[in-house]
Amino acid sequence: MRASSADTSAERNAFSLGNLADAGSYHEPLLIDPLDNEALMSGLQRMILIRVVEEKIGDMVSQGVVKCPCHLVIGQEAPAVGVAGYVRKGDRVFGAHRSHGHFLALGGSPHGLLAEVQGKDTGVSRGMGGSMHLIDIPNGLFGTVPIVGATIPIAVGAGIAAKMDGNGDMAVSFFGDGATEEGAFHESMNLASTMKAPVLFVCENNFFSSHLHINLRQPDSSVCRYAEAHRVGWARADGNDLAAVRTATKEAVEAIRAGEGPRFLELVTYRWRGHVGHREDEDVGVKRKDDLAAWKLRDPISRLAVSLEANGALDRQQLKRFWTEAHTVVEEAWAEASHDQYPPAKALLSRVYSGTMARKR
Amino acid sequence: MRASSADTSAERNAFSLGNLADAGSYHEPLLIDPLDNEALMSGLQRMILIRVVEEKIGDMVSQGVVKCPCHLVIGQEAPAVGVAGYVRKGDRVFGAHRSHGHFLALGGSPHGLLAEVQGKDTGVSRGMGGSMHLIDIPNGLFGTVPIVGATIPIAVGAGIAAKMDGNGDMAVSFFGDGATEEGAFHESMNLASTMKAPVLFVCENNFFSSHLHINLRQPDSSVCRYAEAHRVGWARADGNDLAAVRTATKEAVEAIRAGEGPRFLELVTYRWRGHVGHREDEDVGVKRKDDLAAWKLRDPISRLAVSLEANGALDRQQLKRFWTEAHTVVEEAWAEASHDQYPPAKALLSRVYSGTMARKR
Amino acid sequence: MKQTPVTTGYGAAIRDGFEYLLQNHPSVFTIGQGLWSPWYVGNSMTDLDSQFGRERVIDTPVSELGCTGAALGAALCGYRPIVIHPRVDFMLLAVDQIVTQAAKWRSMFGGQVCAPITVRAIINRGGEQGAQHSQSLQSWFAHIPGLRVVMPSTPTDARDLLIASVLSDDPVLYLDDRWLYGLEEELPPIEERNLAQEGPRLTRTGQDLTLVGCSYSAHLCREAAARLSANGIECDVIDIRVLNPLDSTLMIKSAKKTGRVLAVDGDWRSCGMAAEVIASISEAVDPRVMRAAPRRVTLPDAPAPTSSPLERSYYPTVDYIVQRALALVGAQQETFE
Amino acid sequence: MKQTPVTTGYGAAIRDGFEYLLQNHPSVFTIGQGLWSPWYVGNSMTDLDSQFGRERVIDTPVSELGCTGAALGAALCGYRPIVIHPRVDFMLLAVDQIVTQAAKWRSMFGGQVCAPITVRAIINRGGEQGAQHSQSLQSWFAHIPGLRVVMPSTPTDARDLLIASVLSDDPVLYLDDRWLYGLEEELPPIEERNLAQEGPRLTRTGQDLTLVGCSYSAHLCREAAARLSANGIECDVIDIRVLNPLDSTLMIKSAKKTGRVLAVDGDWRSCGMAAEVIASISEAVDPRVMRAAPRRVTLPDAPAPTSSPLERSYYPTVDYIVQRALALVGAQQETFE
Ligand SMILES: Cc1ncc(C[n+]2csc(CCOP(=O)(O)OP(=O)(O)O)c2C)c(N)n1
Ligand SMILES: Cc1ncc(C[n+]2csc(CCOP(=O)(O)OP(=O)(O)O)c2C)c(N)n1
Ligand SMILES: [Mg+2]
Ligand SMILES: [Mg+2]
Repeated sequence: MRASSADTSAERNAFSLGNLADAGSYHEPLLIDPLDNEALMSGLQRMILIRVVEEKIGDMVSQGVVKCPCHLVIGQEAPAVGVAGYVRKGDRVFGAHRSHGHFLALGGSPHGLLAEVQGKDTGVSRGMGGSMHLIDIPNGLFGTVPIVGATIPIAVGAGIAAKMDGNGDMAVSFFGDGATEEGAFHESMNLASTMKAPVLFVCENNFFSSHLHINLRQPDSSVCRYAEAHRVGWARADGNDLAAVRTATKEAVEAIRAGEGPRFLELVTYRWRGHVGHREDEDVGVKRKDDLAAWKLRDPISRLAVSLEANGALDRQQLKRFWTEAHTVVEEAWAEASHDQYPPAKALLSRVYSGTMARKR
Repeated sequence: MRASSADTSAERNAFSLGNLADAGSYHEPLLIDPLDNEALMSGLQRMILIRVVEEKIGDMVSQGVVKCPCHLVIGQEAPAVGVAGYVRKGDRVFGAHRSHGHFLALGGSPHGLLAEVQGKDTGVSRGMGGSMHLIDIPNGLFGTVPIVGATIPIAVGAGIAAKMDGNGDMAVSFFGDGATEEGAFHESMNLASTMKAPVLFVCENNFFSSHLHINLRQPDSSVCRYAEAHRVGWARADGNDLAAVRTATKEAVEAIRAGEGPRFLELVTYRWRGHVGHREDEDVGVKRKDDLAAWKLRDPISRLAVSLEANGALDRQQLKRFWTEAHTVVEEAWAEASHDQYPPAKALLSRVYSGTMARKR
Repeated sequence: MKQTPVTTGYGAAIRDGFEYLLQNHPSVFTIGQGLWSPWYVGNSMTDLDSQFGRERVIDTPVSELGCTGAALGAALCGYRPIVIHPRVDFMLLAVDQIVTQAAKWRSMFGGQVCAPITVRAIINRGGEQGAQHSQSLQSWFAHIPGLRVVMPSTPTDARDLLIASVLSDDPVLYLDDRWLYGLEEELPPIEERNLAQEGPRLTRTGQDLTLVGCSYSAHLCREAAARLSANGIECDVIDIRVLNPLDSTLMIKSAKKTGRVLAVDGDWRSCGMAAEVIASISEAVDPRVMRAAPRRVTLPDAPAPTSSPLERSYYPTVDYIVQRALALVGAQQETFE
Repeated sequence: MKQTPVTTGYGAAIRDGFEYLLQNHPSVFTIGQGLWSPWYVGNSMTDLDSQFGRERVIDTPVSELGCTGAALGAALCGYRPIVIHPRVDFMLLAVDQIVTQAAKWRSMFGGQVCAPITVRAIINRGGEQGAQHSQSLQSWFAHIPGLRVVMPSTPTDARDLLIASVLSDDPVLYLDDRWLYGLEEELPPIEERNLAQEGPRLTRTGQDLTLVGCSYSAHLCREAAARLSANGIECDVIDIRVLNPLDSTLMIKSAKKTGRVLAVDGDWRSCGMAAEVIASISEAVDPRVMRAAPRRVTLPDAPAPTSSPLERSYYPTVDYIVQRALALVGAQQETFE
């Protein structure tokens, strides 16, 4: 049983992103199972809502009205929506710094989000969290926080809890490619794998951690190799293809609910805005600019819309209505949130401990 | 490029320990290249020295003379000695809590170690470290500490330093299978891999972390799969076979010095004593007791001696002399250390900062 | 027929607390390193795994950060996990989950979630273990809003404050010290207490000097007070018990009475618990009432040594406290240069 | 012809320090997140990568623990690395390497090695970032023997103390605060200083009150002192600069003179730097000399909020310090219940 890496070099290819990483590929219409039409239609609507909310927030950031740091998810709407389609009551979902999409995909209220980014008492975190700390227990969102990797072990614990509950529920952990560089990620994968915890790990690989491309941070661009190492069943899919995301999620979730332990999804995607804030080009060099133009042709929304139209499930008018409706919802929610109150002064100290006030200074 | 773990299931076998994990295997004589006879003879001598030192320490622990926690390496002498054979001046080696063997294999003085475990000023760490904190800069041992995993990133930094120095030197990181569960291990592997740092990672997989078998802590028993994930070239060998350890080390070190970046060795072995202290059976259950009896037949020392005898390189007399000499050296060193002084009272405060005294209380 | 009282040691009392919790509260489980070992955490959890099953008494990989985070996750889902770190030093790898996550989730999400996680870490020092196996660092955690910090100094408290910690809806750091495991006492029946109502306790009264400490230092203070009493010096002794949030009422009251304070702590000095005691008192007591400047007894400014002679001089002792107390009581004549 | 003085901002002064170090000391390199980004660490490291090469200005994966450990490893091998954490909060993942490793290796190995690593972390609070992006925690690190802790409050100090930190043979935590980046001053020529000789500095003198603070709080103290002076109250202002090991000589001397102390700190209160200031002074000053009980101004006992109205009330301000100082100076008549 002496062995070495020379013996395994062949299948290292399975861990390359191949043309999934090629901005010029994947522009043709999606492969759609007509049985999935209904779900895809509502997914399309949800993605449009996310896009419109994000654009609104981006505008408000650029105008200086929203001041908390916002990490926009424009261009990456499909993973959240695709996975949310298989989240049921009793499941617990966790996100990170770029989680507006996760919140909305699970059914979160645009008003709650727009109030939160304004720091209003009516926000989903009662104005105590801002963009980076969202929660929505009724819809299964158990928390998103901006310490990279921090919610991954927390999600594993939620999985352990689900297993103890014994209802077939699962935990879902959304994170980025950057998070796979945190030790917490690996400790979590090993723990979930060893304990067979019902956890769906979803890595949205958008190639970037802030300004740095994955090729400058890791020796290979697909992160599924970590799942393989931790013996967590994995699948990789085009993260801009809602149908593909749904298929991969469905298989993974079925295995998880059947008690097979955790599963890992790598969804390859791309963000259109800068790491933080509203601008497109805040971060980096020319290469990214070229890529971005090509990735825009891989827009998860328009590609799905075109495919559904080709399919006969959608017509132009309807699509237009989706956009108009989203705009109306968002503008109304924004207006309402703008008039809401800030948290009362006592909120600072009354929310620290259960049942008691913390000390002033 | 949609892909999933189903595609890679075949080569998961490469990451099984197979009969290397079978206590009943590997009792036959070693395969020895006669060209390696000389090195193996001196390796044998070094392993005997380690064994005798460890037995002495074990006795002194059992008598209550040595009080600091000692993690004995009896049964696991080959990895340290095999790897040390390829360490040259300029290389930097780091160990962990079970590092008496690393210290002695690199040429450390038995007196220095025996004085240190007694807390004497003449100890290798001047009586400030005890068994778990050893250092021997002249011989290339840059530090061993008992926080599991802690020296792994430190060794990567030493590798980065060696690369900057540009002399073809390397860093060596010794750690156990338990340490691969620490996030620090994974962060270090990724960093070394990305930066192509000249680091030899040596995992002595003895199946146990304290009382817990690897099968209760990880989903698979061979840890090379982590090296594969981090794209670090790896090899696995019988860690109780000095010849095999040497071969694997030689290949790895050549690649490292050639500028190919880090390498990873998994050396499969077994400890004979409890996790800490002198007893054999302090930890665990029946299974381990049975295994231990079988593993004793895979004794790295006697198996090598038998093989070298068969080879004609060693005769009974010489072997006996090795043991006697080791005993003499160790007894003399012990006696000397016993008469040495403890550190002066001021050592507590004078060694905290460079050039200044710390405050009393 | 007279019954001889049954006494229980500190470690066994902790085990009683675990047993009570696991028996009476299905939401409780415990996770950490060494829980399936006969010796890892002393006698404080012996055989809990066979008694309650390995699904509720979970031994783990060597992954402090991951396991602490997992406990927090379960806590957010209605469980009351106790995560075990056999040494404070190992727990430091999990600081993010304790300090930046658990302590903040409630406030950060507007009070909509609670994280009833108990982190139990053991102070396990001495025995020539050295710098990386001897830290206590209660001062660090007592610095963090949102994290309750509990340090029992008696077997009864060890049991009852463990139970109160686990039943608290807030994250709690519970620190026990192996040097206290030798203490024995007769335990009263278990009573579930509200941790928010627990705080420092006056365990002895006197007019001459206020001794304040927590955990093993509280024990040392009690011993020192007994010795000082034999010398005609009577002390108030305050066992802090709950370090954060700190209720300083009792120590302020005592300082006003005695005019003299000696704060003893087994942690380092700078920005330490002893500094907090002195600052809290100094802020609140009219200086004219003080009969002497308050003083601290802490570790010296050095990592823990291994060598036994150095180790003996490193940790505060009853002797040393008595000596410092005597100096303090004679200190009206002390000259300040 | 009169020259207009050239002033340099705090961030640019830090960059000057880096430039000086990288230019004059081949053993210096820097590693951390954001070093190849135009904006990640403000203007404090702009273009260093193109100036000195990406082998010496290393951007990294998101691996705080691993990268800090790597810097320590290089430090043990003769280099003088500066590891960058763009926020204190992220650095907490690396606490083991800073506190249990770097701070202890020298003593633990009998003084045979030194670990000249500088950990630079940035306090980057406000802006509605909230609880996990706003911690400063200097009190934690000032608690650790073996770790020097430096917090410059002026551009000159930002540059020169960075240089002194990196040239020190001991591990140093260097904390700069983005709120100071707006400060500008004319910089004197660079002089390499011995960090062991640096300590608190009296930046203003007065008879009525001692104000003590570090970093941004020292700046607030200076501003408050100017305002108080306009009200006829003259303050000693002490900028702590080096928090650990702390030399309390100056603050003790000042307290003896003024009899009144206000300790201001941008960290939490309990076991915090302000507690240390008060404890150090209270221990050393005859209480009869004090004209009032010393007081602290710190953060309230809560994680940082996001919402702007709450954020405004969360951080100490010049106004608040002035108000507390006025109360303190009038405090001879204050009644202690
Ligand atoms: C522990 C920690 N380190 C660093 C950061 C700074 N940071 C915030 S987001 C981010 C990028 C993470 O990249 P990725 O996980 O791929 O998510 P993405 O932004 O691409 O969605 C970084 C480095 C942080 N918030 N927390
Ligand atoms: C961070 C940390 N966690 C836990 C421990 C307790 N501990 C000491 S040695 C050890 C076992 C490590 O196992 P392994 O790495 O396989 O080394 P081995 O003892 O088998 O040589 C453990 C868990 C520690 N010292 N440090
Ligand atoms: Mg990313
Ligand atoms: Mg092992």
